Amino acid sequence: MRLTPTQMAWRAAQDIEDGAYVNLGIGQPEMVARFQPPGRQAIFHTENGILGFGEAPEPGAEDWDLINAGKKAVTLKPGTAFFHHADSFAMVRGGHLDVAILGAYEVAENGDLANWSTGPKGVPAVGGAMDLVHGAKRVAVMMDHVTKDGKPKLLSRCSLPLTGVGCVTRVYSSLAVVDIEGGHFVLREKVPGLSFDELQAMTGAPLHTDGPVADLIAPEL
Amino acid sequence: MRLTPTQMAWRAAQDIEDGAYVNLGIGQPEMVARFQPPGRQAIFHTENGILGFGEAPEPGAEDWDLINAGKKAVTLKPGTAFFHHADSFAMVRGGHLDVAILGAYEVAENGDLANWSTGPKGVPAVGGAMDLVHGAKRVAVMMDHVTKDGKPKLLSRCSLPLTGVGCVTRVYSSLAVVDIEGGHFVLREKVPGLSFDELQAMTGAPLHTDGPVADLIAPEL
Amino acid sequence: MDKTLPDLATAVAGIEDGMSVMIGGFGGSGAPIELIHALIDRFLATGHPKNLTVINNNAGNGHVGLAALIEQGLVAKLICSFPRSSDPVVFTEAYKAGSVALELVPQGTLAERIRAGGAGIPAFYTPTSYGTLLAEGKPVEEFDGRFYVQERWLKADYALVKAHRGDTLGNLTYRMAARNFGPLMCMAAARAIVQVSELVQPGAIDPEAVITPGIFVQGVVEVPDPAQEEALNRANAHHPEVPA
Amino acid sequence: MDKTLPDLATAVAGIEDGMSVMIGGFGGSGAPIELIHALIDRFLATGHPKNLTVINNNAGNGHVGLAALIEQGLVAKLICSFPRSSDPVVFTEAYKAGSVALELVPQGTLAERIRAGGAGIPAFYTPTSYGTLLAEGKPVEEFDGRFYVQERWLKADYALVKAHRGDTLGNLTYRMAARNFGPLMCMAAARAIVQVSELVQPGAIDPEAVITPGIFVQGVVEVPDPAQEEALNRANAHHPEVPA
Repeated sequence: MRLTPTQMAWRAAQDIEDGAYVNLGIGQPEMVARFQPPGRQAIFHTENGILGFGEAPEPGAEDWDLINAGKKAVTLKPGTAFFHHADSFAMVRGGHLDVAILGAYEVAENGDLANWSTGPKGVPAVGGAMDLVHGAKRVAVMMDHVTKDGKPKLLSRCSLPLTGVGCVTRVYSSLAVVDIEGGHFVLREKVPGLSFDELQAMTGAPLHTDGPVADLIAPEL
Repeated sequence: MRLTPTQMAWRAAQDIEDGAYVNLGIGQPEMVARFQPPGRQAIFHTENGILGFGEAPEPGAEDWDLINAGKKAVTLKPGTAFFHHADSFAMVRGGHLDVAILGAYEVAENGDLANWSTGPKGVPAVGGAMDLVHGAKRVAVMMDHVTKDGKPKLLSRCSLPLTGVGCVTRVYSSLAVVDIEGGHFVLREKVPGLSFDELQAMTGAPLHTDGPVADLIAPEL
Repeated sequence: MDKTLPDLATAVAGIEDGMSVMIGGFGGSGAPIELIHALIDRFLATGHPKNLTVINNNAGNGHVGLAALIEQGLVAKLICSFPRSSDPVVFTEAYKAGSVALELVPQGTLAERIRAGGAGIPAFYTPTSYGTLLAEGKPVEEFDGRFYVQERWLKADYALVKAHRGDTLGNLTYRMAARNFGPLMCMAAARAIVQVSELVQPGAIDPEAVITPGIFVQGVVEVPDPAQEEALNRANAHHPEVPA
Repeated sequence: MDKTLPDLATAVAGIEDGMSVMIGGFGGSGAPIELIHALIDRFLATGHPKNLTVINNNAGNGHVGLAALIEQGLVAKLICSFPRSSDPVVFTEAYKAGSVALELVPQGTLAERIRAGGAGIPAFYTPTSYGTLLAEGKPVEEFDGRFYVQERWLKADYALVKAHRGDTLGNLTYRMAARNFGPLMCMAAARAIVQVSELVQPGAIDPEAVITPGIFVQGVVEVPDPAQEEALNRANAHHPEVPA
């Protein structure tokens, strides 16, 4: 009754249009690439200078000059292009990407995102996240609806250091699909069997609706 | 007893070191490339995206995709590279050129240069001159010492709209080689037979010396 | 995901009155003559588009390409660095008559402003033009003891660009110094329309050799054996042709 | 005009205490392992250079390359975007012990600051990091109704870069995604020293395929069959080698 990360990735993939230019955050969002609906083909961008790369190679066939932002080996496809980092982030910052799908620690109802720092202890690392949230035409988050100890990750305001201000427009969570519109969470889909009130109790800010809430159903994957 | 433009170009070429990256302004300065001293080879840059190009092709052999900033046909040489305009001016503005040799209407003793506009009438055109004067490590001017009607072109202050402030360090004129140091014209060479006072009379600001003034002698060309 | 356009008329069909249009090329090299002429033909047939703001390094030469675009009356304003050429009569007369406005921009600043538009950089500082008429009215700031002028990004509704090879995804290569402003204009325009001398399938261009990745391109139209502006001018060509 | 350097020791000989050194690579791809190891060898033999400020996207992995440079004590400060890796122990311990300072920069801002350093742009505005901790203390300005952070150029005394083919004039090509920061760092360093897998004569590289024109390169040293950081780490390599 909650989506696995793989199922969240499947759900996020359903919203990607044919021909879209897409950046997938390192980690779980990378799985989105596996679930492109039939007849649609997105073109994937990675910060380290590849557009239009293919899936992971067979183990043992890796070329370590051909990796993605998560330092995992990828492959060439017809139409791949290489470029340097300034051109790569010109694509990002210049608004040329259609979609970025990122992981998150917290998302707020005003669209703020926190996904780079859990606070002053530990080694901070930001990578390309702060660029992506201000560049892609649509910035979506894919994450569990609550933390491992059950605390909401959708909040009225983020408590952790921000990655970007007012940048997220849709969250694919393990329990729901939530849009961010006009400073509010708007519930679009929820897993069947979970009531609105139960979902609200696991959400740190009011859930609004402005139409029917669909069932969030993903195939077994 | 005055140098022709070709001889001025020859003189300017004597100061270009082996391996220097050089941009030559359109028009008369382009001739500098013909007179590289034996054993030295400069690498020429043109604003429109070529480094290391060669001389003009035979008439009839022009390729109009292979032109210099003056829209004249050039040729390839081993080691030529092509690039776009932003990279080309990164070379200029970023201080990667060793020398730029430009034409001028006026040069002032404070190093100011006027070479793009003769005033409000006519069509203004600036091209790459304003970038070159703030980019190249050494900005030199090659010009007649006086205007066609005998007025000085080396002045205490420019009267025409400026191309750049305090940017010129050496002038190769038809009568002299003049350095600009500490806000003064310092005479290095003058054509033989012309006295210091005669030269001073054709110069719009005091000529200083800080050592012997050599004879400016160019071969017949 | 096929960005191929069927013909030149379709390629320029979306350009509307008052739009800004970047046009590639430095002098004649890289000038997308066939796209420009298709735009003129549309204007002569329909009266549109007009009042265009055109961004190009120059202002045209002779009576073809950009010069013809001005001569036929489509252009209200030109942003360029060097409005002189071997035969600049069309622009010169339009400018003196006040029918075309001119924004003169140093060449490197023009290139960097266009790149900034494509790269999401709204403003940057450059030493270029400091202390000159062309810096008037612009913010000046001191960095490390030297003065710099603040310049703004430059974007456009359309770019018309000439490339050499292009695949159906919009990956492009250029030919020699015809590269010039093309890659930058593709980045900075909402819709970059590119005429390519050879249209190929994805995979035909070495991924290392791609100069403009397809993400910057919205439409590709094949124009084999494109005209060279310089050659047209040496033949005293006009567009549209002058009746004999 | 031949920029060829005879060996790795000569290539890194000019780097002095306290200098800033840009090091190419994104993770292991493009990491100039041999140049870095030559620098370590020099330090172990002479005690110099030390107190380096290193600019790289990451902070090393395992005990080779950049991680070894930190582990052996040459680095006083690191400017990077992502100091994590599959085996980040060397940097993590040095950072927690306070022996290495960290300036964390968003990756696109890091790339653009380096490009700006190479292109003579002392400052630019970016939306990246607006409203975050990483924008603290930086000027903010509004353009067209949106807020942007002012970022400064980044230059260095040296760049150590790995390329694929290079000619004796310094014209370079790269191999796939190993290109990453290399072309930018060559622009931004006073002296860019490049290890190439294959050194060729001028003319051997297609002028259209040159990614870094030689004007940005001061020295080239041939290192055939260069090590891949990822492969070294999978073999648990250390530099210098740990006595058995």
